[in-house]
Amino acid sequence: MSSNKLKVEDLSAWFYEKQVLNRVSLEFPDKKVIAIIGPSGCGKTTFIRCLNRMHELTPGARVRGRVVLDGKDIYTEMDAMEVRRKIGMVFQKPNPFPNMSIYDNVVAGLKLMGIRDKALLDKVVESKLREVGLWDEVSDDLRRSGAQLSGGQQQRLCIARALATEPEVLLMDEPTSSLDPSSTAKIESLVRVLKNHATVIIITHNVQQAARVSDYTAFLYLGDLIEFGETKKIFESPKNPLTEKYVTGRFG
Amino acid sequence: MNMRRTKDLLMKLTSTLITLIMAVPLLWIILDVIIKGASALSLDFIISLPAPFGEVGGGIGNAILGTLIINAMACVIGLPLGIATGIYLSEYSNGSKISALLRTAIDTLSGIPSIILGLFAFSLIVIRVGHYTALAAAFALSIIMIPVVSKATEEGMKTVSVDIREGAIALGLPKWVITIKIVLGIAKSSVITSSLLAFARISGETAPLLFTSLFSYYWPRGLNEPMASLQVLIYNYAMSGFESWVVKAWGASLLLMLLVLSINILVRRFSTKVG
Amino acid sequence: MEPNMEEYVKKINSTLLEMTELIENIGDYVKAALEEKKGGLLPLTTEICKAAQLKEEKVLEICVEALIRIQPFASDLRTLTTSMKVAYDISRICRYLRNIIEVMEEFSISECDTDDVLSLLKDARAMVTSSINSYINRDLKMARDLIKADDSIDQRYRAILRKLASGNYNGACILFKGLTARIIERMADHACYIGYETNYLITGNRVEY
Amino acid sequence: MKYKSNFFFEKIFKTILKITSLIVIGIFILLFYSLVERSIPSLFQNGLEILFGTSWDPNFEIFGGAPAILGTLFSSAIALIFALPISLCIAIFYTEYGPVRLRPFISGIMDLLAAIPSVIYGIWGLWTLSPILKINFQEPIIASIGFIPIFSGPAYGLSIFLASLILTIMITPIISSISIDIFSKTPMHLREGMFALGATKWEVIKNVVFPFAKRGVFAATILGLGRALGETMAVTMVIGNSYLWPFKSVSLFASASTITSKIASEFPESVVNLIHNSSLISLALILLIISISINFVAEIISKKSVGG
Repeated sequence: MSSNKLKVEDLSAWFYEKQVLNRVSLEFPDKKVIAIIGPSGCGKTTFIRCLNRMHELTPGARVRGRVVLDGKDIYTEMDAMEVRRKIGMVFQKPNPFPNMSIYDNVVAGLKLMGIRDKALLDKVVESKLREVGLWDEVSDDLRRSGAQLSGGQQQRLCIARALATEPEVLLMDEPTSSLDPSSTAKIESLVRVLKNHATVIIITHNVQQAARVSDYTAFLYLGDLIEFGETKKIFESPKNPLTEKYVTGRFG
Repeated sequence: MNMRRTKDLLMKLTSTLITLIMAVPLLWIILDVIIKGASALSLDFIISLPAPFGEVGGGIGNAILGTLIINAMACVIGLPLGIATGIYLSEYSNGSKISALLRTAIDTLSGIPSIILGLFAFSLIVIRVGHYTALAAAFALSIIMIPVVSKATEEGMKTVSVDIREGAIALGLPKWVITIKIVLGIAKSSVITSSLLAFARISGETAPLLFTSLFSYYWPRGLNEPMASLQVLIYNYAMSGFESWVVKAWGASLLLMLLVLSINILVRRFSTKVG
Repeated sequence: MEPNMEEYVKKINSTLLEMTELIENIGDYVKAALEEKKGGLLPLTTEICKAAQLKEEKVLEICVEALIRIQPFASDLRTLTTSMKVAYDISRICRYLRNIIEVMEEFSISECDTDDVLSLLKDARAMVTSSINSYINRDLKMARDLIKADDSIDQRYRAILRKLASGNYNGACILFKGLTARIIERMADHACYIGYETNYLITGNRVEY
Repeated sequence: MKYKSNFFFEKIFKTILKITSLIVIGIFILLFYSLVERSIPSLFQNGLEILFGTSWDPNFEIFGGAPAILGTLFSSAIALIFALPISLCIAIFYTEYGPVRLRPFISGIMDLLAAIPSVIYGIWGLWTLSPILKINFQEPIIASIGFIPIFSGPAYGLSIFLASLILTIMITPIISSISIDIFSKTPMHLREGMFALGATKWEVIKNVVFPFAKRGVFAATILGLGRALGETMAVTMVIGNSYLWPFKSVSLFASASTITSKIASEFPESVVNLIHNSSLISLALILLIISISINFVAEIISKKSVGG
């Protein structure tokens, strides 16, 4: 299928001797939002960290299997820096760089790539901040430290930062878990817009959120992919009794 | 992309190389002291007095004993003061003027070069009693111990959680009992660790002894008199330039190093097990 | 108190059972009316149907509240959506039964033979009862049997119509029996819909019909 | 009854703590008082000579402290210039590039280097390192680029160069252990944020770890500087204790003096001459003022850069 942006084949992952992912195979369609759900400790975070090779930064981490982005294996045919530039990531806790201004936070990725053209950077800052709906709130002083923003603004700044390098896939690890409801709503509506540019893979511990924002949903349990399918189907009539139990909140 | 990877690789190589290089002096010093010191070692060396100048043989027994006596006296003065001020700062300070002044005193004392503490002990004690004395040396060394022990005690006690304290208060115990039995009991390991490290530290300190206990070629006969010590012996003998004395200085260095490093290694193992 | 799906389901089911009792009652009245060919039951049956409609609204209310509080998914979600439909179907069945009384009031039926509609009614009522049982007890087999039973009702309904068309009946009787049989056939359809809901509730898939 | 006795013990306990605190404060104040008191004769006689004078001769009662003061500042500064980058490299290797299983060895090496008594550094520098460096390092350099004044001969084995080298080895473990501590505390979520943008390890260090750690590393550097300024035994044993540097020879390979080496080597004999003795104590007072004011300035700087 040519419309599949990212293919995961037989992916297993370990921390030292403990296996946390067990032969997961999955194909992510292009320009859709895919939610990853599952109880805590099910390997959600490890799974998406394998998709941009962040997993290997953790001591004791090991991966087997293939992750293929547009036909290229990210482990054997690409280098980690390139992978991470093409597959952006937004974290659970907003993490703007406190030593950088709002402006510098947005262009941090571009500066790493050696882009110094002021006019271009200015343009990117404005367009990305507008995209995440932050421009009107911060444009009066872009030299402020990113750490001075509110939690929801910080997270949107981090999304703008991830978008600045025009990633083809955006990974989001519970991006709203530390935010209040109105910030959460803003991020959710942003996610729905983002899929116009990129494939968005979002982990959430909140099944309602998965139902709200995603087109497809994958359910992981104890390192196994239990079920993957259209969000509507997963939440209306899941095939697997485990998925059923999880989405109806009957998990021990 | 290439430039970036090259820079990264370069930093990796540089940092690896420099770290490896820093292992060289340690191994060199340790091996050097062991090789040169071992030839001087013998039972006689450890238990007998230095031979009169020009004669062969003799040992450093009085210096070993002297170091232990001076250290013991320093502990007698320094540990109670260090622990008590640590307790005071952690539990009873309440932001009073005394505690602010005490904190300044302890912070400043910890940064004062040890030779200045020797001069202080000289001015305060040696000048007044009119002769060099081991008491002055112990006093100078105890000032080195106080900040080390005090800070560790305070920090150890501060880590005791409010829950535990409130639990003890809820039992109706008076504050001094809570402080000594419960809070200090929990902070015990950091107090012991810091005391041992302070002991190791003063065992190696030489500058404060130079003008206080000075040196002696005889066995200690009392505390209020000049006394030999390993540290000063190493300095005197090494600087003398006489080959037989330099060999003895290496022997003394080996003993001193064994004492100091074994305490340090012991404390490291002990504290990593606790952590 | 923590919103609890089991509690909501219990409330919904007991309301549905109350509705079932109402249509059992109204069914009995209709049966007696057909047997004895007597009239005058319209006000009573109208009251019963009003009561059934109130119960339907109560089921809707419970479901809406559960939707808001639980935001349910999967079988929980299906339970609520099907309950709303089942409540509607039962209330609809109640109105069909009342329609029969209405039709009886309209025509003079003392001369009419009511045996075949009575037997059709009996079977349709049995279907209704078992459809509700299949729903409440989550009985997939019972639900699937219903769908077969509906086919036979349809055939018998058509047989009655053919008989009416060919036989020698007076106009009032033809109209009365035709309309009544039609109403009963519709009633059976709704019992069948309840069966479909049961099927969807349990399997998650809709039956094509 | 019980309540009363508890109250009584509480009072006693508190009083004991207060008395010990006052004793320590007393010692602290007395320290300054007696140093100042013992310096006064020298300050009266020598005036500013003790700061700026370039020669020192007890027989003629000339007590100029400049070469010793400069020796202290210069040797410490050189040690710092080398020790800081070395320490950063070690901390980088420890926290970023090096394998995790090497960590206990690295921190062990640093702890032991820090624990070795300075008099042992001294004897090693004096009898082992000095002859080797003299033949294999100083003499070849003097032979090749000796025309440059700071590398000119003759090669004294005991020199300000050797003192700086030993000080570098002595303060590196101090700065590196603290740097390791601070580097390790860099929040994981910030590091990962930078990695996720496609940064190399070095770029993460440069953009996230350094900015996060700079204040702590600065404090560690000041601590190391304080240690270097006050270091006595190792320096005294390897610096040669002469007034050659910097006014008679600017060569790094010339023997020199520091405040501490001056005091350690001359103090016992100075007891017979009040002014000589007092001059040495004035030098100690100057050292004390230097080290306290460095700490003071450091504190101001690190407080100013809060949030920066």
